[in-house]
Amino acid sequence: MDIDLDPELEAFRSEVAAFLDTAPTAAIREAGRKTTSVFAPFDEAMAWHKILHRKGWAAPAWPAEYGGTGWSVAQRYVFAEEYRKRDLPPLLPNSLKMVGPLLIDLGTDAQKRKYLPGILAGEDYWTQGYSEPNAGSDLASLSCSAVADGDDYIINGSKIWTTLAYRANRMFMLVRTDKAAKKQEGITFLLLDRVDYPGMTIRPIIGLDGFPEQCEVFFDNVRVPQSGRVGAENDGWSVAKHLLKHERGGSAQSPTLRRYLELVREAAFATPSPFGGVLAHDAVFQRDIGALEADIESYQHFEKLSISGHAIGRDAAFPSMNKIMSSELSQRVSVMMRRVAGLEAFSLQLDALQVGANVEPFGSQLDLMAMPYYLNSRATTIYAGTNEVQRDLVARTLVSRR
Amino acid sequence: MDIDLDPELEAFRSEVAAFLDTAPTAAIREAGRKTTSVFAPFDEAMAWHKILHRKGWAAPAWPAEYGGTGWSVAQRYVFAEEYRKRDLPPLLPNSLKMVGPLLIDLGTDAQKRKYLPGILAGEDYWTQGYSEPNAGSDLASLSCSAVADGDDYIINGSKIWTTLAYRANRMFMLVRTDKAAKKQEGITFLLLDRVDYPGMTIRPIIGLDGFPEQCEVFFDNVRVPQSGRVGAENDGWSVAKHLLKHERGGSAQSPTLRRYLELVREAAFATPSPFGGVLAHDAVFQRDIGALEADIESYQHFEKLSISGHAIGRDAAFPSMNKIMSSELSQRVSVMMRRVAGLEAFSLQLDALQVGANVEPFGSQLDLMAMPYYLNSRATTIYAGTNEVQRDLVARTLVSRR
Amino acid sequence: MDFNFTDEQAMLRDNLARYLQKTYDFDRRKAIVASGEGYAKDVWRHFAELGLLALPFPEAAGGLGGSIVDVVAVAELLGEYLVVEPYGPAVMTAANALARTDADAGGLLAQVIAGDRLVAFAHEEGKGLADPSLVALKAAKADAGYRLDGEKRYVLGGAQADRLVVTARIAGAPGDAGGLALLLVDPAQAGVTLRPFQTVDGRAAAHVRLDGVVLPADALLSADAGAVIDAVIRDATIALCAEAVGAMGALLARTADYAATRKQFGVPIGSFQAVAHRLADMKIAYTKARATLLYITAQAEAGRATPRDLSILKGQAGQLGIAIAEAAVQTHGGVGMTDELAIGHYLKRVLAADAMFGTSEYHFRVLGQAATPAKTVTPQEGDLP
Amino acid sequence: MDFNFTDEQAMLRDNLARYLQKTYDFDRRKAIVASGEGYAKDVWRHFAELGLLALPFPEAAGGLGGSIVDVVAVAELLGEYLVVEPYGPAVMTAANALARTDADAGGLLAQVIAGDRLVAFAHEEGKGLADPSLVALKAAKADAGYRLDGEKRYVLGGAQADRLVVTARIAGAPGDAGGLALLLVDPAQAGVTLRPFQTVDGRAAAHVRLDGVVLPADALLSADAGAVIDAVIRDATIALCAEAVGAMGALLARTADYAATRKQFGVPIGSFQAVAHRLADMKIAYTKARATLLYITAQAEAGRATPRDLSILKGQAGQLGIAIAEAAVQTHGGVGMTDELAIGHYLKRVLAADAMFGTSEYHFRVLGQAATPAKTVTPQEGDLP
Repeated sequence: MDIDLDPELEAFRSEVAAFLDTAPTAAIREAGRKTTSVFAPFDEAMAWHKILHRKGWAAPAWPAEYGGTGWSVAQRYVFAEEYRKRDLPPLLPNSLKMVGPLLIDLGTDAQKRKYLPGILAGEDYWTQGYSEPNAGSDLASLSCSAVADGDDYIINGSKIWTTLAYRANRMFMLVRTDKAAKKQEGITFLLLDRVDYPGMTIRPIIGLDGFPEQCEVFFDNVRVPQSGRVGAENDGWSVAKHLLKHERGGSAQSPTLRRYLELVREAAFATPSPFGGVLAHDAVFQRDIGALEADIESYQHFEKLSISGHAIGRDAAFPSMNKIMSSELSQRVSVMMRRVAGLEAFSLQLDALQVGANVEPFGSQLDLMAMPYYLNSRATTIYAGTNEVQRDLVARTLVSRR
Repeated sequence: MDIDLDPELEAFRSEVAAFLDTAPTAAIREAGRKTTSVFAPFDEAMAWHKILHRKGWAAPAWPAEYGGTGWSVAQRYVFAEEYRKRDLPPLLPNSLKMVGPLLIDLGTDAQKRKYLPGILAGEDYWTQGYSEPNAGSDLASLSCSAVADGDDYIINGSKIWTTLAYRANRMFMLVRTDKAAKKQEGITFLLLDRVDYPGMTIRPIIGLDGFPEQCEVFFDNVRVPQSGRVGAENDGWSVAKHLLKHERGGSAQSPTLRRYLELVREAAFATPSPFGGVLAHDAVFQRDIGALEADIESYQHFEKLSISGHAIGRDAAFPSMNKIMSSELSQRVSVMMRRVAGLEAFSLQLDALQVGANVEPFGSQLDLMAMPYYLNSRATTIYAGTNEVQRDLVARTLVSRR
Repeated sequence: MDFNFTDEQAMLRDNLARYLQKTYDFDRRKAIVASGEGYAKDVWRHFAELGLLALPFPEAAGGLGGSIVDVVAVAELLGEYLVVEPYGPAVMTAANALARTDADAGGLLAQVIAGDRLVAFAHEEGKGLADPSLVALKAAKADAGYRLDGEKRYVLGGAQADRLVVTARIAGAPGDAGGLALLLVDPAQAGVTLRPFQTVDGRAAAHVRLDGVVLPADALLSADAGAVIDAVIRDATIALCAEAVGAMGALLARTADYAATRKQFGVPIGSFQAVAHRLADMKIAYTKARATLLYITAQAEAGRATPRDLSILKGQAGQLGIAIAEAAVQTHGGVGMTDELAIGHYLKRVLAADAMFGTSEYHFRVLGQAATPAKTVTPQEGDLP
Repeated sequence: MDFNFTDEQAMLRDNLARYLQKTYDFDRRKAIVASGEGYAKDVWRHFAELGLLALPFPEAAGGLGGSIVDVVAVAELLGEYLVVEPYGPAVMTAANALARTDADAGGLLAQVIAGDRLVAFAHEEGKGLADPSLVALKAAKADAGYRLDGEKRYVLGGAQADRLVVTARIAGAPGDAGGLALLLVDPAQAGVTLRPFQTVDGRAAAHVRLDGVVLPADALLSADAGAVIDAVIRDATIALCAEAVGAMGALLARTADYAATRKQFGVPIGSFQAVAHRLADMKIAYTKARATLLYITAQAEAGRATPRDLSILKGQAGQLGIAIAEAAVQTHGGVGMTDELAIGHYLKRVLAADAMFGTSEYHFRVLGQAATPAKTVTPQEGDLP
């Protein structure tokens, strides 16, 4: 084992810090402070994406030949750390972390040429059309259908939990192309150039936090070109599964958790305890935040080991363990936020949470973000495969089930 | 709703208190203080049983005509409270709470005449032969067989978790009398007059706490009379299920939990905190014991409502909820004990735990009992139907499963 | 010992439940919340007609002389139907304070009971004021009356109220149990500034600044109000816990229904043991919370509820309520995360109930702060021979 | 960054694992525990031959100059095989203290390394001494040497040791970081009373009373031993956590095996989602604990492990270890409750590991006691426009 300090890495850290200190606009910084979801405020996230792209830093995880940075995993971790320290808004993940890498691996040359530049530059936002009202955890039972018609497909059905579809200009989706085949076998992966094809209707869904982050998309005889198909017809399930591999390694969510915990701790120094003094000096608060801090650090060690190439990152259960740990830690952090904010978390301040809103919040920044972050984070154990499904997958690496 | 204080009840309380203050011998009191299991030290528990029997108080839950006390449920609760306050050893449950009530309900007149007096008087101790090495949670898959032969059965097989079988003089058990029948349908309930029939071998099993509380009993062509059968041949499953109903209402386990919590709290006043002062004044200890205390009180309210005849006690899930709550609370109390005792819980003091042992313990009473109680209580979520099985049963009252 | 509702209480519950079932479905509630007023006049009027607004007050004051058990019988249903009308804030706290101080205040209590006027309780000062002795807002003697300076926060129904019942410190410093007063303030009065807002759980509330608000002598409801404030908070806490328990019952029923009907992988999701066990835990939690509510309310009716009992009830209602609600959201999956389903609104309601009058964290710790036990601690000679 | 064992470390692990697999099955361990001696001479001799007893010490002192990573590579296996021999107490604490004070003491360290003599560390004073500054045992100047009065508890291997390395207070009061000394005591000396006992996890231990024990001047190993004690406890803590992580790995593997083979209701119990999810949680807990062990050990090797890192490691090893072990017992059901199966002995081992050098409760709280953050706390103007 060896993790000597690397002077080159520290030089890199300085370069990153210098850029991140100066490049973001005031609105982008504000959006970062008002991010209470995995999805940052749309306009500022896209504006920041474009700025990072101009610097060449929009897609550190991409291969260099497609516009990636060519950084080592350690450099990527340093970048993530410096990024979070400054409360900058995360770039929207659907394009950069999902459809982009998928196209790099499985897209045709024509698809790559057509779509990758817009993804990399932050010109396009892709919404994800996987789930359906009756196909959630049991995704393979999806029924939204595409019937071939000449060079096109005709799509009928609906998709739900299509994040920010009403702000998207493109969509990737799974459709059923063979109703006779077994569940997973009749599914096809499609790219849609537009979300305003005739027959498409988008309905935003208000979430518990009061924001229309999710949407439902209805398809009524929507005609789309077959050229948007990734992989073979009826082979969409393996295409979708391929996406999973991009969740392995290279991710760095612990800096966000650590930063949020730091915000909680800072706020606790300004929060009175009903037992006297400030909350930060209260023994119960200290024990509870200490326990959470230790668990976040363990998660960070887990991430860093996987980034370093240690076998822990190649465990078949890695993606599921990663998802379980990060989602449950973010919920625990959100509970600590709510606890520190106390009753002050209970004023609905949707206006004040808008970037650029000229509305004075009722309390501190933590008071403002605690409740929407807490509520939004309830979804982390549900989306992208519920944690129940993830635990099934982890257990399968230990005991095979019936 | 009405729970006015009842002066008669308070007079009864005084009567109980006076007796419990004077009747137990020093050894019985010592056994109470050294009880670290549901099963108190055998000799003293049986001696105490006989004393209570002479007073007429051995079986408060039994119908008066069979030797019960004729007390109201409220009186029984008061009795339990006063009993626990004095750290007296509980009577062994197998005879009084299991086979006795079963015989009262389902035994023949001959069986009642033959067995009930010895049970009531504390002359007999009955061990329970249900589980087998391959039939635990899945009890109905038991295979220990009894084949009719004249007026007898010939038993072959083995039973495990037969509590204190090596101290017992009688045994009740489930045997398979029809191998062809469906699982539950070929089972018979038998009473054995002796545990030293030719062909019976008893092997004590040392538990995690170091004590031989459990046993395994082997049957090699053991001939027992058919007159010991309760109910019809092959109807033993419904006989065994009938026992469950005696777990409903009338039980009073919260006084024990409350008393143990009190012991923890008292010890905390004599235990230094590494953060200064005594543990009882430590904020973290206070929060944690407060949370546990509140949950024990809720369990007490649940018990008292059921005793009062409230509908909560008639819920189909009542026995399972009762078992889950009491077992998990006793584990939580045991963890608090261990926490207060700290490192001092880690000396093995089997000698000092013997009643009448002239061995000075290394530390306080709590230091002495914390670890064996903690270890023994790990079994509470396993025996009498694991808590997983109990949760299945609770859920079935909400949603029917496949 | 009898913990069942009386026939009269059962009838009152039936009447209220029938009304709410007919009139107060989730869409109606949404509309009331969207109005920003925090209540619907017709609903409030009907509550008055049912006698709910008169329920807890002495007959001499125009009330029905109901007990705390009567209140719980009602409040459970208010929780079950997610009623946003300020029954707790207006009736159980503000009007309760009026009744307990015997203040006529121009017949204000009678008007509240009739449903003609609303009152609000201005007590909270930020971050969840668990202990009334911490009240800091100053009431100074001024001329013939008093002068108020300070801020009250999270005044539920504050912007809708005709009068505010304000807790203030007339002597001593925050932390002193004595020196507390109750005063009646007209929100239209000079020096009173309201910042109305909506709470996360759909209630109308306001932060209230009081800057040099000069009150006449008769605005003083009580100059030694510690005991009254304690009693009001006790009653309001029990009612709030009853609402929370009602919400828990609804969450359990709705989630069990959903698990029985929602299919994934070809079977109801309740067939999965992970879901089934979560439901079992929800039922256990609900059963505990309701047992504690009924038991301690009966104690309160008999005049025997101690501060310890109140801490047990409030702590358990808060912790078990949040556990049930979070489990309900998880079991519902995606739809549980939407504003369109009631589930998330129940979650917000139990969170808010926990945050008022001291969280479960607070009350558990108070419970843990027991005095030295009477029994001597060191083992006696011969204890362990 | 590389967190893998080197080829040399892997070879050492292979050798040790082969030996333990062949020689140290559960029955052998039972026999060693039953002997009451707390160790088997042949096992200890073999450890000496493998170089384990020399591993962490400088070559100048006859050691192998191994790093803390080498120690972890070994200690994980000791935990996996439930080895009761006092590697931690004798080598990582007592002998480590000798090595760090450069005390020759008549060639004692060399004899320990050779496996010819045993030493024990007498430090604990009851209830789990998390913070060395709390040491109270007094070492007073007397004649040409020192006089010891007080008690040491839970001295692991104390009754087997040829010499005790004793922490004592030479100045100041409990709570002072300074004033700590290390002294060498012959247990046969007048005034030393040993009460030997066995620990719950099968180790030989003793409580040691020191009543007016007069020592010559050369018994003093260090008169300013704070830094040495801290370093010794740091090393011993890491080794102990490695043992705990090794035990966790064994618990996970054995429980997964059991769940895959034990049938109830006609299927392996691992088919039940409740069991499967518990196994998943065990794996997650083990993965976290091991990642933290490897990461922080690497930091320690690089000289960068902070007290905060140690608290994270000790806290996580304790909490996650107990969680895994309790889950393992529950999954095994009845047989998990017996002395006959290794499962319960692993539980006792991780419990004991948690109790030494500060429990997880203690360390989590220490972690929470962070100083005021450098960044200013109050929101700045313009932060939220």
